[in-house]
Amino acid sequence: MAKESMMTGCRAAAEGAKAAEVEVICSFPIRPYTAIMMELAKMVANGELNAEFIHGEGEHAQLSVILGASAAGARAYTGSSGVGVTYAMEVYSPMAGGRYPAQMAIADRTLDPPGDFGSEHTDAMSTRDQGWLLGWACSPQEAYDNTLIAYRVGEDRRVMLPQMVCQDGYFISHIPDTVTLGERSQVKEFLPPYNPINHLSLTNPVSHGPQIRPDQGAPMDAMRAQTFLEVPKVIEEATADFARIFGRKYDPFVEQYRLDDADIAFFIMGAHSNTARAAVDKLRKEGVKVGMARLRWVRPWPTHQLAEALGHVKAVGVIETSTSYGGAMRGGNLIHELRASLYDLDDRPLVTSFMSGLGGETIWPADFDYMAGVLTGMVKEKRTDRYVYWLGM
Amino acid sequence: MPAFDYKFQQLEPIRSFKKVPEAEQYLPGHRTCAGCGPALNYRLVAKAAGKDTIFIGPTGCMYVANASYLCTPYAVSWIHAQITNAGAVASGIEAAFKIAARKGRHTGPFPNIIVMAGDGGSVDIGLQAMSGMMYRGHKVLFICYDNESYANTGIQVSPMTPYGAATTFTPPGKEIPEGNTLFPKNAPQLVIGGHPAVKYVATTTIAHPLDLMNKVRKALSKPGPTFLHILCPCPKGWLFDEKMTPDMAKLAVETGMWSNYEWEDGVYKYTNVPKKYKPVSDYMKPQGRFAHLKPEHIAKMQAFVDEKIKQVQRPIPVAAAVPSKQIA
Amino acid sequence: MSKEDKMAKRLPGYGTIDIPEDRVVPFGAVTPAPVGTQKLFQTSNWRVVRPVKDDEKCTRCLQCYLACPDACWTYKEETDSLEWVGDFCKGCQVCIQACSVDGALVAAPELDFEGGVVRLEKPF
Amino acid sequence: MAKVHEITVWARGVLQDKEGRDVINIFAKAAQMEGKYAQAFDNYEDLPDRVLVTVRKYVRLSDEEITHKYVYTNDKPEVVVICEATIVKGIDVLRGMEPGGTLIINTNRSIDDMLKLLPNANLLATIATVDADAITGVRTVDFSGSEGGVDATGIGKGIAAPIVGAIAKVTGLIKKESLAKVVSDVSGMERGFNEVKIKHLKPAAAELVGAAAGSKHSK
Repeated sequence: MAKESMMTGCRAAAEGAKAAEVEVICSFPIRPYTAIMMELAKMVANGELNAEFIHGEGEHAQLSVILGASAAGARAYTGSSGVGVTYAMEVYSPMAGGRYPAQMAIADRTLDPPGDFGSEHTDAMSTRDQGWLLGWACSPQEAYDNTLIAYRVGEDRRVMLPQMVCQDGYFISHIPDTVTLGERSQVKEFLPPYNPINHLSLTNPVSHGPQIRPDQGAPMDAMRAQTFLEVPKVIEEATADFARIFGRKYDPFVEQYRLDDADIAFFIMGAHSNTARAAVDKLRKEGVKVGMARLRWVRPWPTHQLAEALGHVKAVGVIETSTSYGGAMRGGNLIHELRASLYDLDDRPLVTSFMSGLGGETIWPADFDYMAGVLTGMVKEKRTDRYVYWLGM
Repeated sequence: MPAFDYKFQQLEPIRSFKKVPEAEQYLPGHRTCAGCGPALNYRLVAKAAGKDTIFIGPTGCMYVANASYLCTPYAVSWIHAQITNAGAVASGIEAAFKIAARKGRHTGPFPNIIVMAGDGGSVDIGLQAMSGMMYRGHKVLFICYDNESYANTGIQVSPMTPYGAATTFTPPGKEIPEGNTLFPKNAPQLVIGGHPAVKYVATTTIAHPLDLMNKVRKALSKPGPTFLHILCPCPKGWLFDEKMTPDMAKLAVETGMWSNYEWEDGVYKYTNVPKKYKPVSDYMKPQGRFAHLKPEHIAKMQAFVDEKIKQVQRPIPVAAAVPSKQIA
Repeated sequence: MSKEDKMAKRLPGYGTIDIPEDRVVPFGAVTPAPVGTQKLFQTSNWRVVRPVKDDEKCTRCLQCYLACPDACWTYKEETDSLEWVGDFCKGCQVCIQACSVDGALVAAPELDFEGGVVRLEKPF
Repeated sequence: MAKVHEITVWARGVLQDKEGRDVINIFAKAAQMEGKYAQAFDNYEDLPDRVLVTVRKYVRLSDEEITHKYVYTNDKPEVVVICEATIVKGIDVLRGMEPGGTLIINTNRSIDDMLKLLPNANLLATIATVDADAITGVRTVDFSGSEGGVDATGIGKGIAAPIVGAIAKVTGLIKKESLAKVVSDVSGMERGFNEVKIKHLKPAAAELVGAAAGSKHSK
């Protein structure tokens, strides 16, 4: 019987990779994700995991190594944080376009300047249009679970896409919480071996990645877009299977917390949702009808699921932990897509955003009280006064 | 870790032109220049390596002019890499085959994994990835096919472009009469000097086909990373008559602009050393890229070559820091 | 019906992407390696001249064979036969330059021959 | 809307790249001097050019502003110019031409020899040859004008000069005097104008062209 233990998100992600029996791992140090690789290095050194552990000479190399490994038919794993994520930028698109379903773990971190170890979603969010699957965990347990779920979805023959499995740096990556690891038999049942399509081989020679003619661009891009129409179905199946096999049940796309009869709602992603849940409970006791929607997948973006989950509330506050300078709402980027998702509802909620947790700062319970106040005011006034409120100043 | 037999290939030397393998692995039907030096190089390398080979092709002429419109001329498996990361992609492929062999999924011979990178993709923008691959000791043959410029983008200067050459980024003008004012990097020495896991480095040209093919075979028979620097004249970039491609390579050797050698476990062996070197102007004259040079520039080039060929007489031995046998 | 589909009933769907069969490109841009020659890329129309071999004079020294960037000379050891691959020869004349026997391999204007060039609709 | 004349120039990569580009640049510059709307550009897909590959260069010419100036190919060339005659053998250079077009070839071979190479010669109203290589023999290889750059060596020194002279004579789309203000080698241009050989043909009716394509036209 699987038993609980205390571990950080980094250790949990490494346990997930080990459970998935990853075969080629490529490391490069950057805080706070580093410990994922430290843990995997120990497992390989001790013979607990039969894998090639490659010390990349940078994040660009990390991504390139797992691209090659995946193209040659191995299950490949890497990770990064902060400016490491952006240093590898060139390689995201070739990996997605080449349909190499390798995985990258991210413990997020602010970008420079001026340099800060703190958690911010900006690093991974800056890659969101490169064609990867992009999911976010809010606990070490979920980091472990998402590692397995993402491989299962990404390697599905209908999908074949690389996956980014994100957790908040420090909050999740470095604070231990209870985690139940899967049994080998459970993992075996849930995650079949990687079955590549036309991988590099000696017996069936193939060419990977020749150039196209301009007129082949539209169908190629359309086929990739079409894949993303298939992904939600695969995510639903995988999440349901995961619940059946491991006994942990997730809403595939959006965690809905006390939303049913809510007037106002927080829309959030990642670690701070744990504080948000507690804040919702406290505010409920005080008579505020508030709920929370937590995003689990950024790509594919769950447009309809969000409309379904939030369509009935009167005002939504988007908690933004990343920046979109000069963007439509002048704050973060989640609000853009949330507003777009709600646009076609006949009676849509008011939406504003709260820049919070920037630089890795904690979002305090009092911050949620303040946000609830703003949202309640909006409901009363029946209007949105501001697109964005800056907290933490 | 207990030793595992990955079934690395051992390739026999080719003794004569008639014994060259018939099978082509780099097929006719590609968009390279008529008289393309790098294409001839690709063909000879692929022929020597044989069918159990995987090529990694970073961006450059040997990608863009070959793998166009979803067709390629490679009869063996091939993958595009970015111009930046061929060494890293190759590392991943090698690692994947190693784990597949250990797990019993791959049972045949270990593939010849060959990176075919231009001068930019190897010792300029590709240097970091190449160096990382060599440091880590992956069993990969990294080839720098040197046409002395970024040719695919319309002939721009690279760190291998010779002093005095006109390129579209180094046009000769009133202020800068010689065009390129810089002297090139020494590609093989970059590898030899800093990568203890590399046990075999060699230079050759497309005008020496048997030498080239045998160096490929020797490199592929080593258990670790190896490097070949191959001179591939470019009729477009160097501005010479396209039928002269091999002649340019021959002239490079005859004038001392280029030396053919191999370095194996710390020992140098030079071949094709002329009894008497021709003046470097013999090499420069047929090439339009040097047409603007004045006698003082040619003298500067001659002085550079004179220094260079001193090394042929007295190569600096670089001790192998890691015993060959440990690399597996 | 998945949850996704059910919700799409109330809201606009994503639309289906109709990609006609003849416009579909290979998955992940991975193509099978060519066999023999890359037939989709016939380069005979690059040449202005073609090499013409005099079999009486040819000594089979194979200099031409190992000098062609486009593998347009094939050699078979059993039959000692050396053949020109006209559909791909770009007319660079490297082989003629490499030939060690005077007059064994010469250049002749392509326009002096009827046919021999694969006529393409469009360049590539 | 005023008619837009499309001229497509075919040349050999690298060896004739500048000369081919000179043809279009001379033509467009001279036309602009005449107060016309003209544009000249390389086919981007043919670049980077390779030694001996076929490359296309385009001119568009009109009395009014050209509305499709950012379309990157000439799909219906009215005039096709061939800088190296063997190109005719290897490619359908008249593709897209409507009946009644013009073909001008740089060659010392006869017009009838050229017609034999053209399965769809029935599109043509005019075919002409000019031996530009015999007139000047100069072919400059220079990349300064490639990739949208400005030519640093001067235009119209080589075979482009007699070729544009021939185009002026055959098509009447440009005045010789305007060309003379643009080309370096004025006498070469004039010799091209004077020495071009022209043959007028009876083009097939539009509806017959499809069926007739492939049959040889001789007249």
